[in-house]
Amino acid sequence: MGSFEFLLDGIVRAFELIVTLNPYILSITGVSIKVSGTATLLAAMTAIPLAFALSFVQFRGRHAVITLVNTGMGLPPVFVGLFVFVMLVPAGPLGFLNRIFTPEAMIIAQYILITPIITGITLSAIKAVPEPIIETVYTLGGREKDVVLTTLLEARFGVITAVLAGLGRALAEVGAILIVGGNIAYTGSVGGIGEGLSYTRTLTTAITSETSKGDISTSIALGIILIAIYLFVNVAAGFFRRQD
Amino acid sequence: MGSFEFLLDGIVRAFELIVTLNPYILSITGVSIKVSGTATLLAAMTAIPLAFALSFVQFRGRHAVITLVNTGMGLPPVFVGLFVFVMLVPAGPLGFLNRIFTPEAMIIAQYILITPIITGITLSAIKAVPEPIIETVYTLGGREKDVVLTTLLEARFGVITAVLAGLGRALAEVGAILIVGGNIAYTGSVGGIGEGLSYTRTLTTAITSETSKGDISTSIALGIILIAIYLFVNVAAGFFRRQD
Amino acid sequence: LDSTPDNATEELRISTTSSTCDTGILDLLNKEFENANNAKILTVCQGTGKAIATGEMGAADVVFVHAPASELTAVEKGSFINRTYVMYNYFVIIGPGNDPAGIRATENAPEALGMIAGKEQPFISRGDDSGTHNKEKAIWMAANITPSGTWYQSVGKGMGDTIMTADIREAYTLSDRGTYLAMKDKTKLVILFETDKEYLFNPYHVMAVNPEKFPDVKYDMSMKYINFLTSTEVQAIIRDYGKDKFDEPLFTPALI
Amino acid sequence: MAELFRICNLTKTFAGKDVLKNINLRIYRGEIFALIGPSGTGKTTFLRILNLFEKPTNGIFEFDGKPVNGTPLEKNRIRQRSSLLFQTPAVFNLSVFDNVAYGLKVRGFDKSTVEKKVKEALGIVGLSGMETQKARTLSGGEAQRMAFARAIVYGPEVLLLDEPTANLDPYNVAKIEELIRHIRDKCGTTIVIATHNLPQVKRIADRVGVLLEGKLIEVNSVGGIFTSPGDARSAAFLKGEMVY
Amino acid sequence: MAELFRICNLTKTFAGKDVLKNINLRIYRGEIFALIGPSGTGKTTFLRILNLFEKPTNGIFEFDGKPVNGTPLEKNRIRQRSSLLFQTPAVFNLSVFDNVAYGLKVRGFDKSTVEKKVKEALGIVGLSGMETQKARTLSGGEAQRMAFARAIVYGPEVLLLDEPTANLDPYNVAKIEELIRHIRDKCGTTIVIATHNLPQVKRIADRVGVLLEGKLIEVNSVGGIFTSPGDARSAAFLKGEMVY
Ligand SMILES: Nc1ncnc2c1ncn2[C@@H]1O[C@H](COP(=O)(O)OP(=O)(O)OP(=O)(O)O)[C@@H](O)[C@H]1O
Ligand SMILES: Nc1ncnc2c1ncn2[C@@H]1O[C@H](COP(=O)(O)OP(=O)(O)OP(=O)(O)O)[C@@H](O)[C@H]1O
Ligand SMILES: [Mg+2]
Ligand SMILES: [Mg+2]
Repeated sequence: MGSFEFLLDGIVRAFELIVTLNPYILSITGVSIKVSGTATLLAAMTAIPLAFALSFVQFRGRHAVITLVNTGMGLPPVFVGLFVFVMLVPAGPLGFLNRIFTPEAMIIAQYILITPIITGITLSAIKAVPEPIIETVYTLGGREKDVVLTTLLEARFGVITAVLAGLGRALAEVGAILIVGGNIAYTGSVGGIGEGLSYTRTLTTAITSETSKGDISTSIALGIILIAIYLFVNVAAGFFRRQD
Repeated sequence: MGSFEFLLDGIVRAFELIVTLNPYILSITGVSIKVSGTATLLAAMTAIPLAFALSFVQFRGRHAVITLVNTGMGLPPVFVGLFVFVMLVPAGPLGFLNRIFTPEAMIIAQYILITPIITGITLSAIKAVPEPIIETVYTLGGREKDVVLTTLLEARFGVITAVLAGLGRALAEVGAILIVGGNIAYTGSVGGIGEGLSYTRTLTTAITSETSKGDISTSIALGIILIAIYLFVNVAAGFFRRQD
Repeated sequence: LDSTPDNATEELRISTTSSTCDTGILDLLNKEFENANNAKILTVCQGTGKAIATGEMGAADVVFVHAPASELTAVEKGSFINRTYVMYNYFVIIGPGNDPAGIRATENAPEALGMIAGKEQPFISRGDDSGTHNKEKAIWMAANITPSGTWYQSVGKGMGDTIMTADIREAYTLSDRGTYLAMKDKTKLVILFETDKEYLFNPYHVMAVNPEKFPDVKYDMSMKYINFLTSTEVQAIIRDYGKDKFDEPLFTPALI
Repeated sequence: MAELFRICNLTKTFAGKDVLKNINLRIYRGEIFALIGPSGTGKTTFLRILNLFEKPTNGIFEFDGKPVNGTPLEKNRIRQRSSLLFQTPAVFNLSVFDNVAYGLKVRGFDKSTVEKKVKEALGIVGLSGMETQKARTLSGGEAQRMAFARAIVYGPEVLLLDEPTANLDPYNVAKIEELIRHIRDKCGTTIVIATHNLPQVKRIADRVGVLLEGKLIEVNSVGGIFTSPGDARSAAFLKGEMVY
Repeated sequence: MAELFRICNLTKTFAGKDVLKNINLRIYRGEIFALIGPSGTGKTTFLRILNLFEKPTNGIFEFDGKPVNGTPLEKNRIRQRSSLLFQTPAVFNLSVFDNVAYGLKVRGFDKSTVEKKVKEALGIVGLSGMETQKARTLSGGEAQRMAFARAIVYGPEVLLLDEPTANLDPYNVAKIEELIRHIRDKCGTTIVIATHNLPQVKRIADRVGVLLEGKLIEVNSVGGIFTSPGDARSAAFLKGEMVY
């Protein structure tokens, strides 16, 4: 098979899989969205307050913490996966939770990976808000919560970028969730695409396993579905971001 | 082996590998830095001008291009790896370049992955620069290049964040380079740590192969080295970013 | 750092599976080959399916894998020539020491898997179309069972990862002997069934990428490599490999 | 009259430069105190200290009989009672209405009260009908008047005005001056105004302080200072001569 | 006298609101033309059109005998010859020296010339010795004077001044006015000034245009307008009465 044919074949395959509403594909897509969506939500709920705290609360070692957070943007997924793995395995300190190879374990791993990313980008968005805006909030009698709300409003383009970058990273991520989630699909999926249902298999981990099977067309099809989902999110976000 | 022991063992192992200047580790670290550093440099050289063009040049479909670029932040590494793979294999359209399973192929894959990330974050940093600053450049007789330089100066915190996020992503990335680079080390190193030299093996791909061998301590040691490198870069960048 | 050793004359790209890499045998053999032929070997370790696909696209010179059916299809397509039998070993069924499905007592592999299915004990399938996975599917077929239910989980991963998963899940799985032995001290799982020579046979073949399809491949060097693997000396190395470390060899040479 | 601000031996240093030197001043409840002096003399810095945006380097600063320490809670408590109109007002990226409503919303006024008060305030400053315009598109003078409305709308006890009419035409200047007197007369508001407009000082102030190179060289009644200034350099400044 | 700007039937609409209506005006080389009128009347918009920051919605606008089309090249060509001092000057995040040097550097002056001219300009506006201070820490009036120095330092042929003395004390106002006349007298610079300071108009302008609600209701010599205004509403405005 010529090389271009893989791509063409992948595109055709993607359409096929989508229009036929293939239940196996739907289920791994569902797991992808559920895991990455939840991880992004939790990460944003941690990262945005953290970025505000690091921007506005003065304390010793603040710059050191910021440097650490920024360094977190470079956490290798496989490393994070391993870390969560050794925590969650039955022999590990959190083994009693019995959460290894579950969607929850994947959410934890992605949460660790993307929280620093969202924090780092949000930090730089907050930094770009002019000081006089913040002083105006204070002189009008606003408290910290009003500073936060107004800064969010002024920096919203950057904050949305941060969250979208986190979501993109989570959706595309494979190294960590492969280790902690185990890429598990139930029944009938032995034969490949078309049967069975995902438990911890996502679009990315499925791409990895299809690739190692040498089934490049299916991998490309899955990749196209993944990109289409993220494109959809970005188009939606585009409407929010543009109106100013 | 208890779970915490993996971590402790990993930390001890990391120190051991570093202080003994293990040549195998040095060589895979070298490949990591060379590949990700080059990819980040090239990506920054594309992304920053692109972000400026998208910010200042008015054309039809500008918002659509911005949405596409942002969507690129969610490109799945394995997908990008496959794409570059089918392009570069001898059967592929660029096969004549004879670059599959080389560091160059890895640079290309990472370049594709991180260019949208750097562009997206830079875009939002540029957007935060007040319009009057730009108008002042123009009224003082500045041209487009002066607008770019002054905007860079005003948005430097955000632009540095963008480049660092790209570098972090590249250093941590494994899915794409595993496929196009092949995780090759010259003979002698296959059996384990301590011998041989890397050709296309990076810290992350080595982590992956050590993990699949079940050698979690060594994986963690390699992860620690990787994070240490990126921490060093962030500390250095911190000095630039802070001075204002 | 100069990553290319000095007097390397020619490079040979081998696309192979994780079991030859992870057991360390390939490393040993390649070193011998390099010393004897003043060559540089680049080894790409991946799933069997991908390893064959890599060769089919001309990205390797020689392919060393263990999936006879896929190999033959590729040879028929004209992607490879000179497919040569190098070595073999046997698959083993591993699982928790207390053997809740009671497969120790069974006669053959289909019967063993049948017990697992009957008791709905957790079974982890590689699900990656590898040689091992294809073998597993063949055994299910022979047992006339289509495995289904949440006890049967497919992970789409390499052998090492699959063993780790089965270990944590306290599940059964099918493994090649070499990888299991290499990981023996990292898992609680034990060999529960290995007596079936018919169904658990695991042959490794090497084959050269067809130079008529890809003129740039190092066909001469590939042939040297194939001849090297089948030479008496190398076959002897294969025969002895693992004895010191695991008290038993990992592979049996095909020719001696 | 009761003392509202009491400043003793106050000094403020920026980057090694003494911007305010040994200031002693009392400001009384319900008075209009004008602060005059050449550009760069420290007027803005002084007002910022009164609104707790700068911490005195040295000296005593009491508000309403209590020494000010600058804890966040205390800052908010004092700012709830006062309002600083910045020399260059910062405008929130909101409508004119929402900008003016800000201080009311922060104080938890109900919707209909907010609406009523904002409409009234906009009417007073001559911006009726511009409620829905984006505040960032206002002209210089319109923005200044909007900021004035925003500062007075919730009826602060202390009004700190930094050049409140710098960008206004004579008619609007007169209107704002009338408004300032009216606020003081009706509500007993204490007003401190920094201005370069000497006729304005004559028209609205009760007492005047002359700042020169960071020193308060004269504090006098408005009648006194224009007829018989107590300091030769004050006299020169009032005549528009060079005083430094 | 030679015509420099020729404006015929010019209209400018923002968001459906006619901000400038059917303006007809010629401005001659070497004259000082003052633009007066209430806040929000369109003065700033008019100056921004002259410096090509806004495109007229309708009408003809000629500069130096040629119709202006607004291509980027033409914009730069015209702006190279002129300079707009914004009502609220934007300050680059640079030292005072580098802010003032900006237009010189853009024009490629050599280092020693830049140094000489910047020192001279800072001296004229009374900011000698503040070269190394960060411009963002300047006081309101200092920033305005720095922006003035920045606008005149490279000797533009046309100087467009938007409330250039709004934040200055009487002494500095007088100095800047003297400077404006001096520049015109010595260099023949054409100066258009928007100001609310009517005595200032009397002191420095040659001709005056009165803008009222976007209409140019009167254009007259400075002598004429203050002694016998040609329009009843001009007369009312000059007396500080309500005119709309
Ligand atoms: N984008 C916009 N949308 C709606 N109205 C606008 C926009 N931009 C400007 N305006 C309006 O245009 C009018 C003229 O503004 P301009 O800044 O030219 O006034 P000005 O004469 O300079 O006033 P001032 O003396 O207060 O500076 C104002 O009423 C302003 O609100
Ligand atoms: N961070 C700083 N570093 C150095 N100098 C500073 C800093 N902040 C303020 N200054 C200086 O302090 C002096 C007083 O500034 P301030 O803004 O109080 O003056 P002002 O009287 O309000 O002047 P204006 O009438 O021009 O607004 C100015 O000379 C200014 O340059
Ligand atoms: Mg001031
Ligand atoms: Mg204006």
